[in-house]
Amino acid sequence: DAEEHAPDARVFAPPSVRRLARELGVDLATVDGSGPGGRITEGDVRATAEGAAEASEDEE
Amino acid sequence: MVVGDISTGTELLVIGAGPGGYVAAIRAAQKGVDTTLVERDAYGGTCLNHGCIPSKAYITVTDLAHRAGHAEEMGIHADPVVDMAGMREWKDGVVDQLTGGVEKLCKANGVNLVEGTARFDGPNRVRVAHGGEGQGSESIEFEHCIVATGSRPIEIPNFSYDDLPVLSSRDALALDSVPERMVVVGAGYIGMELSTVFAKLGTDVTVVEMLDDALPGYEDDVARVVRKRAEELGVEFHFGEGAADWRDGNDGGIVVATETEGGERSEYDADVVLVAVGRAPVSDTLDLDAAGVETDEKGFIPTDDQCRTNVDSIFAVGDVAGEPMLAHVGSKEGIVAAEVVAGEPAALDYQAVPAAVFTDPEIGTVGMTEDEAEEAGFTPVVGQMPFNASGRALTTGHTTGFVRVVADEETGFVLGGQIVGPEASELVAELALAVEMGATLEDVAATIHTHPTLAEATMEACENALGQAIHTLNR
Amino acid sequence: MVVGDISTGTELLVIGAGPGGYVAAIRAAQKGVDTTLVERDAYGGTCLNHGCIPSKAYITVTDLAHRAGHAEEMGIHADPVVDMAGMREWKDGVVDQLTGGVEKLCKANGVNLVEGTARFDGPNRVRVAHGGEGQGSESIEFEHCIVATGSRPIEIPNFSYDDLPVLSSRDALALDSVPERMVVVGAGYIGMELSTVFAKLGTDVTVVEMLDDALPGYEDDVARVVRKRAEELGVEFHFGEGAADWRDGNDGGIVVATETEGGERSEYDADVVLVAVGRAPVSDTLDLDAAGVETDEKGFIPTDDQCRTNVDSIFAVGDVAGEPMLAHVGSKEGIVAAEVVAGEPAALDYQAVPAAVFTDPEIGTVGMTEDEAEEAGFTPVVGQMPFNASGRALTTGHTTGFVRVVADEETGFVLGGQIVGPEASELVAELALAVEMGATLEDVAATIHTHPTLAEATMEACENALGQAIHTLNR
Ligand SMILES: Cc1cc2nc3c(=O)[nH]c(=O)nc-3n(C[C@H](O)[C@H](O)[C@H](O)COP(=O)(O)OP(=O)(O)OC[C@H]3O[C@@H](n4cnc5c(N)ncnc54)[C@H](O)[C@@H]3O)c2cc1C
Ligand SMILES: Cc1cc2nc3c(=O)[nH]c(=O)nc-3n(C[C@H](O)[C@H](O)[C@H](O)COP(=O)(O)OP(=O)(O)OC[C@H]3O[C@@H](n4cnc5c(N)ncnc54)[C@H](O)[C@@H]3O)c2cc1C
Repeated sequence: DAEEHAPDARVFAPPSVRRLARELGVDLATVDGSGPGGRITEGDVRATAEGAAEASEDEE
Repeated sequence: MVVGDISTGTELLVIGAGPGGYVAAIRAAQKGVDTTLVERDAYGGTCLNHGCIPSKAYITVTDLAHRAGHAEEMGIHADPVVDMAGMREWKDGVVDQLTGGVEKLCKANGVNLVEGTARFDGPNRVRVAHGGEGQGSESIEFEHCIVATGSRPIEIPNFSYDDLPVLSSRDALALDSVPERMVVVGAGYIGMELSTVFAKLGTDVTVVEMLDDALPGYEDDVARVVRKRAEELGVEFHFGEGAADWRDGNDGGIVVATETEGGERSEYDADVVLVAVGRAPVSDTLDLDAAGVETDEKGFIPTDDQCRTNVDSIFAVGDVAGEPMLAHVGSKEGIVAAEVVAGEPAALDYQAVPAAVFTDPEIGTVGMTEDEAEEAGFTPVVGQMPFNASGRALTTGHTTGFVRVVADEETGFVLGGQIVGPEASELVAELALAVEMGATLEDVAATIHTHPTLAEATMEACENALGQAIHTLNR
Repeated sequence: MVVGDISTGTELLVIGAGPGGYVAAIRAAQKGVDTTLVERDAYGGTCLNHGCIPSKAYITVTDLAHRAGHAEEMGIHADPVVDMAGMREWKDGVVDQLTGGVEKLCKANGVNLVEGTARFDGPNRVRVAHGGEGQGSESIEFEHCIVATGSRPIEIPNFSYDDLPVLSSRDALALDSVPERMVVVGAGYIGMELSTVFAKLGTDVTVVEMLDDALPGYEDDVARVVRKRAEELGVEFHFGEGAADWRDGNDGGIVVATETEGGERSEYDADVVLVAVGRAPVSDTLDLDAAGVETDEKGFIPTDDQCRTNVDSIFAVGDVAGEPMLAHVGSKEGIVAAEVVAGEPAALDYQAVPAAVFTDPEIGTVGMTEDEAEEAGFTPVVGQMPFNASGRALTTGHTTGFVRVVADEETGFVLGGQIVGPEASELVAELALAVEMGATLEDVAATIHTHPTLAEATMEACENALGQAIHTLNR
């Protein structure tokens, strides 16, 4: 939920992870970071992308 | 169509070869985009020719001479003299090497270079007038265009750069002798850097600034360190005064008059007056209307996070696209725009822009100040390490200033930092990486830092924020 | 029990107040551990009194004077003279300020300070002999002990530091006049730093080194940059020669004889000979047997990743615990040992140790070289940026050297970096953070770097490894 995210809609993720999120069409604001302090990792983004793909497959 | 007119086409046209434009052109060419770069003057733009590079070259020379001449405490006896012509020649050599390098790099990457002044002739076409009368012009059709025409110094009423004693920063960097007395209008970073240069050359420098401290925009305790050192160097400050006008003096020099908000006038004798009150976008000479590109009330071209203007095929990067007007921001925007043109999912998604002021001592900042962090909704925790407790700082003889780091108390994420002191411009790089990576205070504190270095102070500032600094007392 | 003997107890006893010991003591006290620190000589150990700090102070002074005296190209005319006594006095002031600071910081954090020489008297007790005869001694019982007794310069056969013309690094940093001719035995980092200092002071320096290049352990292309510059400064190198012996010369000086492996002798005239061939642990004067602590064949105390010796309650940190013998490694170990004593789950789990050589130019390295990465099973990709293409380097007048970054091709993870050039010691901090954070080439490349700075070269080296550098050609 929104309260869990950092103020000012700031997400904490390295630049390479941010770029991956754009490539995979993942909104970082919806990703739960597993790194220190809730930092978002490459794995978190891929998991979210796969989860979304599975969810849309399920719908079909 | 005039005689000599030719018409060509290009996938990407970049207008302006400053750090915004040439970087965009090179990156686009690297990505396989057929790219043409138009420049009317010199490769490297303001930055290489009249800005960053010449100013830093002068700062190096005057600082070296001044330090060596004031190091008796260290056991050095010297009486250095700076010969302005020699300094200028060296600086010109540095500039030539870099601008030549830019041209070579463009060619090596396959960028088509065109010399001339571009104006829009429609949403997909510019006309490029080649230098000098009768040199003809050419029409270039493009699929995409990146506008990177930069900025020029703002003129203020009654101080025309056409008048000899009235200098822009560019003029000041081209003087062929050291003025005895200089009034500097504006205590922003350009005014402060050049005041320091001339003070170290022996000029009597008087700075007048409308606001109430040097380096507006920087925190008080940061600006104070630089202002105090400038005062030690003999620079005289007058705050709350705006430049009103100037006239010839009786002694062959000039008299610069200032006025407070309340209308109180003061006068200062000088030989030249350097006006450094900000920069305005070069967007008025482009016929942007012909392409349908909109500007804001100041003339800057608004862009989105892909550097796109209101016209889909036209991008704007660098100073012409607005604040922060810094070379490295222009270059970043140039890279993003080029990658977007090449079809990549690039965007301006950086967390923080580092910035440096090359005064004595330097300033380096990145990300949020404590106040900004609070405004953004964080609960900031701050750590600080003064350079006078740093072994490395002591061994360099530069012990003023500090490293401050700002973090989020809950998560420990580093949000920003403010450094004033030796090599601050370099030291800020580590904090910029920390901010971009989402590093925590502990991440930086646990990273081994070489002894003895100034960078240890960054580690100690993080430890201080965690309440466990070794070389400074914890609050 | 001798007269005047007293017996006290402490939770943690730290032996030696160098960067290993004093940092351990402060951190332990911060964590609430009742801590006693014994030092027989001066706070700050070798590093502050006879190592890192005095050498860097001399490097600053001699470099400043030398640069200012050789900057005609930049328009500076000067003839600086360094007065050795003045330089030494300044250096002593810096050292005093720092050692005084260490003492104050220890006290402020609640560390009990004891002056004297400690020897083990059992697995839980030391005897501390107070300085000077008849000053008595005391017995201190401890629960935990951290041994941080450091190292001393190795002596080689026929070169006794007791003989006046034979200098250790410590002696060289305490000279009261500039020797005319100096032979330096050993081209490791200490030998090279001091050779540079004396060459800049005007001494005729001859370096003899058993191996075949300066700075063994550093990559060839890194070492070469420093060796070449040293040669420019007038330093003469003789590789493949070991110091054999010395005798008085006819001219009031000495003659230093060397021998190759094949037995070929050469002789060099000098006034002094500086022996800098490495450092040995100070473990032989501690009665380690009484505590049951084992050493290796060289006398170093082996430890695990919590800095524990073979005896559970006794830790060893810093030079006495073996390579890498660097102040910042000692401090890191001190912090880890202190936290383990305080019951925290600390461990030496760093990825990389940065190291610097403060020659002209400097060297800064961290993590793996290309070869090391390959040996470790990675497929390394390497990126490089020469400083002669860096705008900032050009404006400082220091354009030799480069930044190299080593990464894993598959994942992009930055594994290490080698920097030789201006401010290399500071620049390596960013790469150290990158390695520790598990940053990728893209992460560093995408981080905005301030223009114009030397740190941009790190970004460009990463871009180069990605095949898309802007300011250097990509392979
Ligand atoms: C004294 C001084 C010191 C500075 N120091 C620093 C510093 O240390 N760090 C920093 O980050 N920034 C510094 N700056 C600011 C920096 O110079 C600018 O931010 C930077 O140059 C902006 O780059 P740009 O590519 O947007 O524009 P510019 O560098 O201004 O380049 C624009 C180019 O476009 C060309 N052009 C314009 N119109 C046309 C046209 N119609 N057709 C063809 N060509 C055209 C111009 O000739 C010019 O070459 C300094 C500026 C000054 C004045
Ligand atoms: C010329 C020179 C330059 C150097 N430059 C650098 C550099 O730039 N960067 C770097 O990282 N390293 C440098 N070093 C190495 C650095 O000095 C050492 O790595 C560092 O000092 C090791 O710290 P330590 O705490 O282990 O031991 P030390 O600093 O040697 O301290 C040990 C302390 O223990 C005390 N002691 C010993 N035995 C006893 C006892 N029985 N009882 C009580 N007290 C005792 C000693 O008096 C001493 O104060 C340099 C060394 C030299 C010689």
